[in-house]
Amino acid sequence: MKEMKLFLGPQHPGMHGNASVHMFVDGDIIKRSYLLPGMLYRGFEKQMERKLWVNNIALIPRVCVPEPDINEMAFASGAEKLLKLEIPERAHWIRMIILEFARISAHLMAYGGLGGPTGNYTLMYHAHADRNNILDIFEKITGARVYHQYIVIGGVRQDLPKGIEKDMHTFLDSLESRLKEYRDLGIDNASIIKRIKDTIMLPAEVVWELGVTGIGMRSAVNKAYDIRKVAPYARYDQVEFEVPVSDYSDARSRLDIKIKEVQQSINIIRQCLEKMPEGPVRVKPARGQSMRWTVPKGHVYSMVESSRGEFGYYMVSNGGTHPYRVGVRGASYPQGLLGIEKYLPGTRIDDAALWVDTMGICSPEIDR
Amino acid sequence: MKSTKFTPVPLTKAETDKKWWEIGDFFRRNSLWLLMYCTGCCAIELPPAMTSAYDMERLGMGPMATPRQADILLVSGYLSLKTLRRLIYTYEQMSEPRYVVALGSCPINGGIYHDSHAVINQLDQYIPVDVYVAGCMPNTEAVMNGFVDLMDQIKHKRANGWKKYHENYSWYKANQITSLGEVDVHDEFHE
Amino acid sequence: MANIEYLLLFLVGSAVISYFLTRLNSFIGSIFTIFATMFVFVSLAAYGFNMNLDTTVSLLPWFSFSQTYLGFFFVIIIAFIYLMVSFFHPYFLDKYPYKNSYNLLFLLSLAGIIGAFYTDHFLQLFFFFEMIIWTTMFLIPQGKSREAAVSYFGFSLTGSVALLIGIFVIYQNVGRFDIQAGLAGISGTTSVFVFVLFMIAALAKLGTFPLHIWLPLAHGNAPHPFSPVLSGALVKLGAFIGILALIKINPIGPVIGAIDLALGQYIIAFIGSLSIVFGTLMAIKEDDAKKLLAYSSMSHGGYILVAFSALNGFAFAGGLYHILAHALASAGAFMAIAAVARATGTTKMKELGGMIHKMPITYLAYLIAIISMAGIPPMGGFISKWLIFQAVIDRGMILIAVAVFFGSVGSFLYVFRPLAALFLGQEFREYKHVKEAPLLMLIPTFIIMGLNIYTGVIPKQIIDFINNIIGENTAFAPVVATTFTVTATYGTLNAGLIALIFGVGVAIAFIIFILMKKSRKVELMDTYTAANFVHDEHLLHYSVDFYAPLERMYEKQSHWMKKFYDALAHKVKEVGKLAKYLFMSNNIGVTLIWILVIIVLLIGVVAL
Amino acid sequence: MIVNILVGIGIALFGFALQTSIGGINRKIVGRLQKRHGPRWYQEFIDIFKLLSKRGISHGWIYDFGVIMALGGIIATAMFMPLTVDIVAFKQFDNFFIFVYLLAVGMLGMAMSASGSGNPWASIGVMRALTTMLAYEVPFLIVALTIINVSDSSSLTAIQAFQQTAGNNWFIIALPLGGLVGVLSLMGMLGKKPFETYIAPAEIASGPMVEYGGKQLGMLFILHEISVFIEVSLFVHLFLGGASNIFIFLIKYFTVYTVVNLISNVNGRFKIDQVVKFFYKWPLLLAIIQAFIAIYLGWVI
Repeated sequence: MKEMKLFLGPQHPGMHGNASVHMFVDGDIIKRSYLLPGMLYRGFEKQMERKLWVNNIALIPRVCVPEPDINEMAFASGAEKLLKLEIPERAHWIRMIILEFARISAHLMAYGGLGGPTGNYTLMYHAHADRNNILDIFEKITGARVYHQYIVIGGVRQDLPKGIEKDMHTFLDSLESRLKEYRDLGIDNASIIKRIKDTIMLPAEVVWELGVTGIGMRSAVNKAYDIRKVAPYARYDQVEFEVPVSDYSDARSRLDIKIKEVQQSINIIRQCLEKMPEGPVRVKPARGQSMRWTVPKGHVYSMVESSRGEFGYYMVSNGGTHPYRVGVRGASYPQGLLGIEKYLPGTRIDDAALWVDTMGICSPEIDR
Repeated sequence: MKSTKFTPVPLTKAETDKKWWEIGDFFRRNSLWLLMYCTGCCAIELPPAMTSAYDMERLGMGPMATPRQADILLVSGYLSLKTLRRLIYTYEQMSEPRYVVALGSCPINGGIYHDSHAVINQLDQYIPVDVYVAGCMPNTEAVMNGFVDLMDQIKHKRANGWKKYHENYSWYKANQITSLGEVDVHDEFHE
Repeated sequence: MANIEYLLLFLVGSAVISYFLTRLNSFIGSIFTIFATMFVFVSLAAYGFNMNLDTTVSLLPWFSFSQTYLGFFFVIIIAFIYLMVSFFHPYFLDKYPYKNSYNLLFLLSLAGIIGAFYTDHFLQLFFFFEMIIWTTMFLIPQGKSREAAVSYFGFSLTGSVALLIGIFVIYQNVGRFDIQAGLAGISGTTSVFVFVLFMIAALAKLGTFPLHIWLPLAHGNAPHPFSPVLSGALVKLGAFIGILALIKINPIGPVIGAIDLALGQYIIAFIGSLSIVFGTLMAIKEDDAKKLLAYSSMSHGGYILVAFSALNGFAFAGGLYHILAHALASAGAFMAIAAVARATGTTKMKELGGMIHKMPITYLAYLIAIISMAGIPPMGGFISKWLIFQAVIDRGMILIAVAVFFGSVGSFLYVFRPLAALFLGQEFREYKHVKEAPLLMLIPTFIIMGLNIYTGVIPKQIIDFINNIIGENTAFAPVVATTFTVTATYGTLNAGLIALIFGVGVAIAFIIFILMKKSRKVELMDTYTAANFVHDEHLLHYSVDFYAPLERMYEKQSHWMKKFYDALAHKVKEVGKLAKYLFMSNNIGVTLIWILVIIVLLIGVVAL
Repeated sequence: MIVNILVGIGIALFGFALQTSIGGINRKIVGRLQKRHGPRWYQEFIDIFKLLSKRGISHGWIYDFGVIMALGGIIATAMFMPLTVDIVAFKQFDNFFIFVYLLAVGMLGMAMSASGSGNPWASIGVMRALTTMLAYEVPFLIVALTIINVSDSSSLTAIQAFQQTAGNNWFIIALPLGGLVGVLSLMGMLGKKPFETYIAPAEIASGPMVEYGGKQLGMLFILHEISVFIEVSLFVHLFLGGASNIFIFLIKYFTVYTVVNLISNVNGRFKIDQVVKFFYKWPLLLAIIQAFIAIYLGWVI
């Protein structure tokens, strides 16, 4: 049978990020496909070995661009475990606020990203407008819009500025009131339902086989596997929230869960703002010359729940000033690199971009 | 007696072309289309610039799907060797005149990846760059400012990167080959 | 003074001569065939237009001829197609196993056609029909498949039997074999019976909906230079029988009040519309360029049926115009495909690509042919379709209009497929050596290109001739036409003006194009691949399953149809096997003996 | 004759200018819908002239010839288009079918040129464009059949005049079902959002336009503007009673285009087979019902 080869990415409007999906196509059905990674490879894990522990805080957000704070959190909490460091109570709550805002921002971006493949740009524009408000809040808190370097080993870099709670409440209220609008424009829109309902299915077998986590897993196997619940970090055990699940993983149900998680994140932030104690936000991690402090020998795997799934750092210290080895478990590695070969064959080229979009594939996380 | 008759000064072809070119520059700077090639992290600041928050369309700019249609090649962030090869390929596919805007610190001097073995440090060794926007990551305001700068450069005929590329083609090519080797396309991975 | 019987004898004689010449040297034999065909065509054209052809000489005993405008209309089109195709013979004949007899059969079938349209006697009509069928039946298997010939024979046999029974029924009622008198003489239930029988013959020959199986098989597998004849010329015999049945017999039946049309005609129109839809859908699916065009012939056969059953002057004129336009378009398209097939050895679209860079003139010929076929101005197909639309709207035949419009837009889809897959797209490295067709093959290509445009720009002469036919056969009002315009119920179409304005538009576009900066020429492989490198042009050529999403929608629905036709084909094959057992041997002499025996027998029947 | 041709060229130019400005204004309106300012109203002119001033690439003669043929066909179509009852280049020759089929020349030229570029995305885009055409044309032509049958002419000026005669309603009111089908078909024709399958940047990288840049793309933009002008005016003349003077035409034109554009911008796009299914389900049925009611029963409001 004669085949044709099509490329989705790296330079393609349907592909977010610098990766290439090679599709062998018969007519318009994809017969084989694979992801060509490596275009974002910059020797990340090697570079981390060459940097001081504290310097690494500046490097790690760059693993995943849409949601950088989880990297800081995973790295910082792992280092803290190695250092056996207790950080101030308030820092935990601030970290949760930051993480949840980051989650909302990533979800909004991914949900707005639905506008790209389906052509509903109004949805995309609105979602990005709201996301930009989050970035503004971040800028107020941390001084940077995207790479905050705010969660550091030993707490957070500085306390929340005065009056930021009001900004947060205003934003959360407006976002909550607009969630229905997002549904109407996106997953409840009659023309978009045709594209995303009962199609782009993620079967449960693929989930088990590849180790997909996050929304991909929760939507497919009806299992509330969420690091925030099963292995709570920060103070997630002290806030109430639900983990939305479903056992039917089409694109619509995955996006539906995204919207529900945005709602849950809003609730979490509100609880955080309410329960957050006053006090210091940072402790010095260890004694040492300037910043060249050492971390005790040992290894640790620290994981956090990102918007795309379980995100982990495996860190080994040989007692030196630099990490001995750091391995990153990218959340989108299974569904991105491996999954493309599994679930894309058999679907149509129309859906390829939607696949990439709704599975939450973040290419820098795959390459590192 | 001096003739009072108006005699139009005939323009040479080069002069006419220049006049047309100036007129064309007006259109070109008011309608800059971007090629979205997300080479690295800085691409994340483009959606705010394009969408409602900063609304790039005010300036007549917009994202385009393919290099043939676009005016600006937007290098958003660090460039691994594998990307650079594709970037040059894309650059050579673009219609002329073409401009290059490089975002972030990485294309300038390698930025945070200056010591990485897989990332190039200076983009303008390989293709000419018209505007650099420094920062890691540059704010959206800075990105927008970079575009306005490019418009200004076009207005003052300083955005001549594409001409430079023609003039110094052998130099650029030699640099490309030193870093990347010859691109020999014989299988699908062609590396 | 040209005489029809001289022409027939000349053809039979030159057929025999060409057999021996071809035996000596196939090129010389083919050149002789060209001249023989040209002589016949020129004599027909010189004398036929004004009905000056002598039919009184009685060289052939028992044969009587008369000339009609209707018959001449068909004969001149078909002879023209034969002439055009004969230019292809020198380059194709060597490929065929029985090349000696190729020219012989070709000329004999032309003789059969001339006889069939000039005769005024039913049994002679049948005789010439059989002559055409038998000669062409042996031409078809020279291409690829004998199965195709068997299928063709089977369906033609159905048609012939129906025709023969119809003729005998007429004879039983009227007592004469005279065509005009016979058709005028019947009435009542007999006329319904004859109508049905004649329509079966027409449908079988035209290859329309229920009896279309042979069409793609025969067209697709026939020798490349013979496919234009099959599609452009021979299926039009069905249209001739159809006109006889629909216009001349016109059985009394219940009249559908809303559209003021007899039920019989409406059913035929409905069959025609089914044929349009089915042909369109199948053509969209087809991968072989020749089979695709065959299905398009089926769809156009549907148009012709709809046109003649609308019982309306415009529709009748439109139908005749469509016969001409489709003959030219279809011949042009098939000839272009034949030229490609000669150069590359295949007509499968998935194996071809980028032929335009090697064969630009062939490409232009195909382009102009398909523009006409899709009914786009300024080509002949537009005028004929426009006339048919007028009639359909006038009658208010809504369901048929759905099919007519569907076929009209759908034709655009399927004719574009060979254009994209075969001529355009990536240039394959295995065809780098291919060259443009030789000059002798380009001559007919140019002539047909010119005529396709002529029929679409200056309709006056053709409409005038069609008006003669209308006056001769029907009571419809003639179509008003000036040099460039055609006027129908709902307005006037100015074909010349459209062509002129189109020229103006292209001129403006060209000025814009030429004023602006010159483009940089790049290779085909230097194309947007999302910044990936490619090395194999086959992987970049979109030709297989071109309309995949659309095809998938009716793949399942057409399944039961396919089964039915498979069963039918099986039955037909059984019939065919018998024929094969009797008549088909590897020795051409046996075949010839059989033909002679049949001819003698038939002459005997006529003599009685 | 020369005068007529000049009038025709004038109409084509006017149509280009009109649609380009209204397109720009609409981009502003849509910008407001999307919480932003939107471009300047003359942005589309700048875009087109910029593209014309650039130095593009060419993939061989058919790549250029197709574009010229496409633009030529569209300009020719626009030259036949009446603006009002009186402003028409070729009175009585503005036959409805000319517009439908001459538009197809433009489509064919573009399809040829796009396929000639040898890019598979372009061919897929062409395939989708043709399939979409198959979808929307049939219901639209059935409604047109009804209109021609009722108004007894296929000349656009005559159809306008018929609707403007006292006692006759606009066809969108007289044939309400047909009017609905007309709107849907118009959206298909314009390639507006639920039916915008053939550009689909995120799926097939802007489809047929994938290889174009420089003057060829500029010419395709001109082509697009003029064909939008043709399609919207066709709708205005067929369904909205045409126009007795140019201002009414402008108002109707602007309203139709804006409404369609706004509907488009809150919808996603269908897949190509969904487009075909959509049009062959309700619009076709409604069109047939409308035709039955209007032609056989004579119920025309």
